[in-house]
Amino acid sequence: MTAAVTTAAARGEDGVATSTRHAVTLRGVTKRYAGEHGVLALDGIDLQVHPGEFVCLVGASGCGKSTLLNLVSGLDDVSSGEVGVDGHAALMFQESALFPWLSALDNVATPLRLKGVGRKDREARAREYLDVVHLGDFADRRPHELSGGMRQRVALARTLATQAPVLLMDEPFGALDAMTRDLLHDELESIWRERSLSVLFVTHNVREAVRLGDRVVLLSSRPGRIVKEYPVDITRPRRIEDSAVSTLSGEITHALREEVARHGA
Amino acid sequence: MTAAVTTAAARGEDGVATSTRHAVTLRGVTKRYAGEHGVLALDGIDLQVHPGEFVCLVGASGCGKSTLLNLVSGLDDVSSGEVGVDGHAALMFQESALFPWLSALDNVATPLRLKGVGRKDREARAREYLDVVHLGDFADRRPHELSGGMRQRVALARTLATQAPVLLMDEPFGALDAMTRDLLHDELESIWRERSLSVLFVTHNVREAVRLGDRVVLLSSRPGRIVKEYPVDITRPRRIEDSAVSTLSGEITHALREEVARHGA
Amino acid sequence: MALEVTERLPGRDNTELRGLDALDLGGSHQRSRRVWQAAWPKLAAIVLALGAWQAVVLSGWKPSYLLPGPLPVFRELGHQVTTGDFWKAVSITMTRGLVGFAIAAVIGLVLGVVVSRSRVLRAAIGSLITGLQTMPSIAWFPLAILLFQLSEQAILFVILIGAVPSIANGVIGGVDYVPPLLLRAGRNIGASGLSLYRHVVLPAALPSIVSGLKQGWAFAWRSLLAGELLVSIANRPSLGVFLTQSRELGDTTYMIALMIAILAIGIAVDAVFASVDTGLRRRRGVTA
Amino acid sequence: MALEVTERLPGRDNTELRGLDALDLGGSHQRSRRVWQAAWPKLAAIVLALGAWQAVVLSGWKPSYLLPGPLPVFRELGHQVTTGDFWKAVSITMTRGLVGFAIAAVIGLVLGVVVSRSRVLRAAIGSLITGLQTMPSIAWFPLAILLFQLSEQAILFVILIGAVPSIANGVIGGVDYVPPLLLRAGRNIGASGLSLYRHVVLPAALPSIVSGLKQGWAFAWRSLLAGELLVSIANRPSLGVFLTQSRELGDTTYMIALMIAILAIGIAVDAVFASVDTGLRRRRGVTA
Amino acid sequence: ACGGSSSASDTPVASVKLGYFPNLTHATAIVADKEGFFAKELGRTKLEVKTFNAGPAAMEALKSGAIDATYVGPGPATNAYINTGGQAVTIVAGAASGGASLVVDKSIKTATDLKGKKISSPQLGNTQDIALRYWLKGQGLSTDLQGGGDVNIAPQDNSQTLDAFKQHLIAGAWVPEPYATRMVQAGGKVLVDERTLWPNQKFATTVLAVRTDFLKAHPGTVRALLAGDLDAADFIAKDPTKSQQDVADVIAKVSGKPLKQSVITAAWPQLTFTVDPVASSILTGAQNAYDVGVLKKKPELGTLIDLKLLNALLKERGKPAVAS
Ligand SMILES: Nc1ncnc2c1ncn2[C@@H]1O[C@H](COP(=O)(O)OP(=O)(O)OP(=O)(O)O)[C@@H](O)[C@H]1O
Ligand SMILES: Nc1ncnc2c1ncn2[C@@H]1O[C@H](COP(=O)(O)OP(=O)(O)OP(=O)(O)O)[C@@H](O)[C@H]1O
Ligand SMILES: [Mg+2]
Ligand SMILES: [Mg+2]
Repeated sequence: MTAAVTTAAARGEDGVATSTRHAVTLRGVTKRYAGEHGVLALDGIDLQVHPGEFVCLVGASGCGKSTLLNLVSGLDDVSSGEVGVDGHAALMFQESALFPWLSALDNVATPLRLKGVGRKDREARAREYLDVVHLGDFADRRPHELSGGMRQRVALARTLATQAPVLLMDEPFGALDAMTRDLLHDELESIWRERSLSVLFVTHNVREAVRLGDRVVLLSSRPGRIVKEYPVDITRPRRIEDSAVSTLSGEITHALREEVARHGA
Repeated sequence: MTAAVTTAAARGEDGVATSTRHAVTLRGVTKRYAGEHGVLALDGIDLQVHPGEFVCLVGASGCGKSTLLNLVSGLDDVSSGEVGVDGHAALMFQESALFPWLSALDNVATPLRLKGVGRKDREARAREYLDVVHLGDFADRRPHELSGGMRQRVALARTLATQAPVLLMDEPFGALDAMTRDLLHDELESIWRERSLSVLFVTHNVREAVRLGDRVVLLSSRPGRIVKEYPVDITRPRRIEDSAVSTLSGEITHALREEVARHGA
Repeated sequence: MALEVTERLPGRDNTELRGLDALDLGGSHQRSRRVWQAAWPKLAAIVLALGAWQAVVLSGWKPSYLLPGPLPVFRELGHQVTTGDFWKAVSITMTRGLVGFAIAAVIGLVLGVVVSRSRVLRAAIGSLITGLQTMPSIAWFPLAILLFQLSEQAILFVILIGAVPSIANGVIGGVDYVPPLLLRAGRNIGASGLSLYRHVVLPAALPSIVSGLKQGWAFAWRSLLAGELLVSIANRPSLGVFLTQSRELGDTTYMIALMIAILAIGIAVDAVFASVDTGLRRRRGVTA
Repeated sequence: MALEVTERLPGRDNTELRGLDALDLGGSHQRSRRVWQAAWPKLAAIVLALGAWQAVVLSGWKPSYLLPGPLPVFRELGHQVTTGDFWKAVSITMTRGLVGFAIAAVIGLVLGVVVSRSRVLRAAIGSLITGLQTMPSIAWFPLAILLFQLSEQAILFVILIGAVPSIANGVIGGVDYVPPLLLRAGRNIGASGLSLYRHVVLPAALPSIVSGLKQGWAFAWRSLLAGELLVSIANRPSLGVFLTQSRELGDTTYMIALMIAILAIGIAVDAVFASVDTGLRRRRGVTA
Repeated sequence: ACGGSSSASDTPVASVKLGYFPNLTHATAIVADKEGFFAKELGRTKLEVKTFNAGPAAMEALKSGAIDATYVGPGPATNAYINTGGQAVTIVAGAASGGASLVVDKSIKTATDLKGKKISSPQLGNTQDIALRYWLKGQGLSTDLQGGGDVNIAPQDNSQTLDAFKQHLIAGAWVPEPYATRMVQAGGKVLVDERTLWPNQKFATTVLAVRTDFLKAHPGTVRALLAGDLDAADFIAKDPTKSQQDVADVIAKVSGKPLKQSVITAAWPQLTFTVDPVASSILTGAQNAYDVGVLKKKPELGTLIDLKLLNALLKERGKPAVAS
């Protein structure tokens, strides 16, 4: 939506060989927030997400993960550097960001409505998405009548309903219990497969990152910089309790712990 | 604050032997929400929190945990049954619920201000609480300039600043990375010790529950009922990676999984 | 008192209703109880006001030709409501008011949306809108006559110039306070330009728009009653003309009777806005 | 155009400033640029309006005694601003307006708080407030004279009765839409009764209160100009009196000059409200 | 070509828009309208009536072309003539004379008793306001436009004046009928009957003002209006009871409420319904306005009054001409 994004997207369409085209590209991205507290939130980020890749982003609280997703989504502008996205990137916000005046179903149906899908069709499809997040029975509820975890799941369903080729997810399962989370990991993985989505996934749960990601990227705090990238070579289907998942997440957790120790939480 | 609460609290002060007095008492508590979707959220809950006890509440998404805390805090009224609290119960909400017009410091200082603490004094103390949650450097920021996890920590600091003898915490660390969370576990545990607080703590992280709680209470979904209580007999200080913690949380997770399987997420 | 008031905090407003709902009372019984709960304070207020008025009159503070008591006033009102001319006047004035308000609403909404969307337009005419609003109706009369001669349009013009800025300001104010998160969410799920307005900005701003419309109605109605003096067209009696004439005739009883009629209309219209507003808040969960 | 407008969405308003900030430009340069950015659309709008006006006059559509051109009007205005009486009138009217508004603000705020806190009071007099607002100022004149004779108080009364309901409505509306979560949070950390209002409800409702005050100002100013016709006090010239006199003498040029002066005051006052509002929004992060 | 004005040479207009006030001083217009004199004289030209409450609004309407002719006080007509540079308005006939008095509190015996008192007039610069100022000046009492001087003049709405007088907030007022009568009924006494100040006790209270370009384009139509005016004046002289009834009906129709019959009956004799606009009183009034400082420039009223049509008509009917 910003100039930089559009250019990059256009360039993709201009016929550069698909094999070298990235779903998401960040080149030397720096973000400084305005205002008295002009924080340098991100500093010199270089990151690519390949088409169909599932990249997880971990880092301490306040290190700039949400900022990064906002930049990629085009909702915020970079201070310097370049952001490119191939197609529309749907962002699932850290807060649920549901429309309080619409029922759960209508919230999920809104992206379809914006695409011009007819009433019957979009309601049927919105119902399917609600079923994916196990909220089929709650279609008529308004956001304020849902629990925190339920709202988060409705927001997930709404994000899926955009049918964007790129998903940006900001701690989408943060408010869910372990079981529901496991179920949704499976659902998300299968949708990712079916639609060959490219995903940039922020989480504070390192196990979750290893469970889902093709690659885990570790960010440092103040300013946010990429410390290290961990390819996850564990064959799918994985389970969060798998020992291979445990081992790798132990390693990443250790690195993260050092980061936090270095900068303070 | 509700009639039931006041009566119970008054009864405590009336001189019933302290040993039999509970910090929090729920007797046959049922909650049905009004409106078209009149949900039975809680059904016949009997639960006591002893003075100085740390009780963790786990359960699937939407099972009624937040509802239970709301009832105990007196912000909502029970449909039937009785709730008693000995003294003021400070509730930390699932959403951060900070005042957007105040800086982080002023947010934390507000409970002190409401108690009539003078400006200098309350600011010094608010600063201490911000240090506890590792946000000493962010005192002047407004909520919208903070990251999700930071906001949650400010809310925690504000709750602590109420100096209430009873803490009700609704997924207080849900938006935090594992490291920050570990740090705050330690901080919370030491404050709990020092002040001999009574805590009712909702989390979807079973390990966290076992790490912190004297007792873990498992709730079922629709309607929310107490399925089982697990006393945690692991000596403190505990670490979240301890194998004893793992073993017990494995057991509870298993039970929870069965619950979720029985009802759907 | 203090305690009672505390329990009536906006945040708790519905607690009692909820309690009732939970008891699963029969719907109709419940409804009549609700109506009664809404009605009795109004009735009590009216009775109190009339009582105070009668007391002042009985005290003999002012002669009755200056301050007539409720009885003669209501007798007069009772007499008026039996005359055809009164109802004709009410219906002509109401029709003008509603038509004017409807047009003002459309223009005000469009203007508000356009101005709120463009920073240049906002800087250019944002203040002008409020500036216009502070201009008294009387200043517009000559211009109205100049542009529209002595026609219904002249009255309409005066109504519009009074009500449009208020409604536009409501829209602008509401749009300014749409939570940024919802805007971002809307844009991200594919809304932009008009569709962002249609699906996010306007629904989110609706409460403020409704209150702008309410203020707009007040301005429209006041301007209308003033504007009706501007043009009295043969065989078109109207409340505005009656009101001024009653003043000129020095018939205080008649004038107060008319004021009560106008007040009643104002309250009836407010009830419409209030019920829209309550509906909005209930749907959004802004009552717990 | 469409594209440009999309980029000006409220949600993006500050993007450009942010970009500037990021470049770390010198503060003063930046400030003057900001001032210019706010000023040029206003200037352009004024130039356009004057041009259109002059064009209509040149077209000879209406004789100049009905629609004088900008030149004679500004010459007249230029003449007026050199007279002592004009400034005396402006200062008398402004003083009345500000005093009236200040009192209306206090009463309106208190009334709004009281009514919004009590369900009984709200049911009893909530609608009455809006009802009163729809009563035209003219209807209050006899009562004002009855109560306050021909004095400054009579004018004040008419101002108050116009502005108070608007301000009270702003408070009530704002209180109604305070996010329930914040109310609950406030109560839980120990606020109740008045302190809940002081520390949670009023700050949360502030944007709506400010917009109520803005509307209240419009009502106050209009009622004032109407009220000044009611009572002309010896040796107290006022804009309201001038405006009616200009109309009664049929001196269109003078009247338009006065209207421009009144409009300028209205715009200046609006600028104050606008800057308060912008400050509020910036503090709360309602601009990104 | 049309009806009673067959001698007119111009083409008849489809309709003529005429204004008047639902007021005692406009009885001629009301009677002519109610009794069908206008309709009879106008023939095929349709009459559209608009009612006004005050002179300024009527003059705005006349100047802007919203109406073609209106009954109005000489003050507003003179003002309109002056501030349009003599282009817009012409007075073609009178309708009423007399009917204005200074009514004061019973405690006031002479002019000197008024010193330091507050006296009202209908509006700054209107006929009665000027009469009041001029008379006070003649009594050696000063006034100014800001309400200062020996006597405080507070212009305000007549109805408000009445209220204020009843509450003893003002010592008196110079007002037209029926307010003078109503003030007397409220306990006042007449200190000055304005008629006593004018030669032959005659001065213009209501005149018929026509848009000048309408007069030029459609003299026949104006002539028909004048004829209606004459018919009405005759009718009023012949049948005052019916005339009073007509006035009461129109006031009731417009206001939703009749004016008390007793007020009408009491005020009626104070007025003379005549087609003579008493041109000299209009010119003198303007001069007086200049003398008391209400008019900034010396008034030039060259073509304000044009009685050619009226006098032709009077001659046709064998009546004496009026002076211009
Ligand atoms: N609007 C803003 N204005 C100023 N500073 C901001 C703003 N938004 C975020 N920040 C700052 O930028 C930094 C990064 O914030 P961000 O929200 O990206 O963190 P995060 O990695 O998502 O953290 P969390 O895991 O807690 O959600 C933080 O220091 C935060 O205080
Ligand atoms: N205001 C309300 N009106 C109607 N139903 C509600 C309301 N609030 C909550 N509920 C329902 O009550 C049930 C319990 O909600 P609650 O918020 O207590 O769940 P929870 O255990 O906190 O879930 P989570 O872990 O997702 O936060 C849910 O089914 C929810 O839909
Ligand atoms: Mg974040
Ligand atoms: Mg919850």
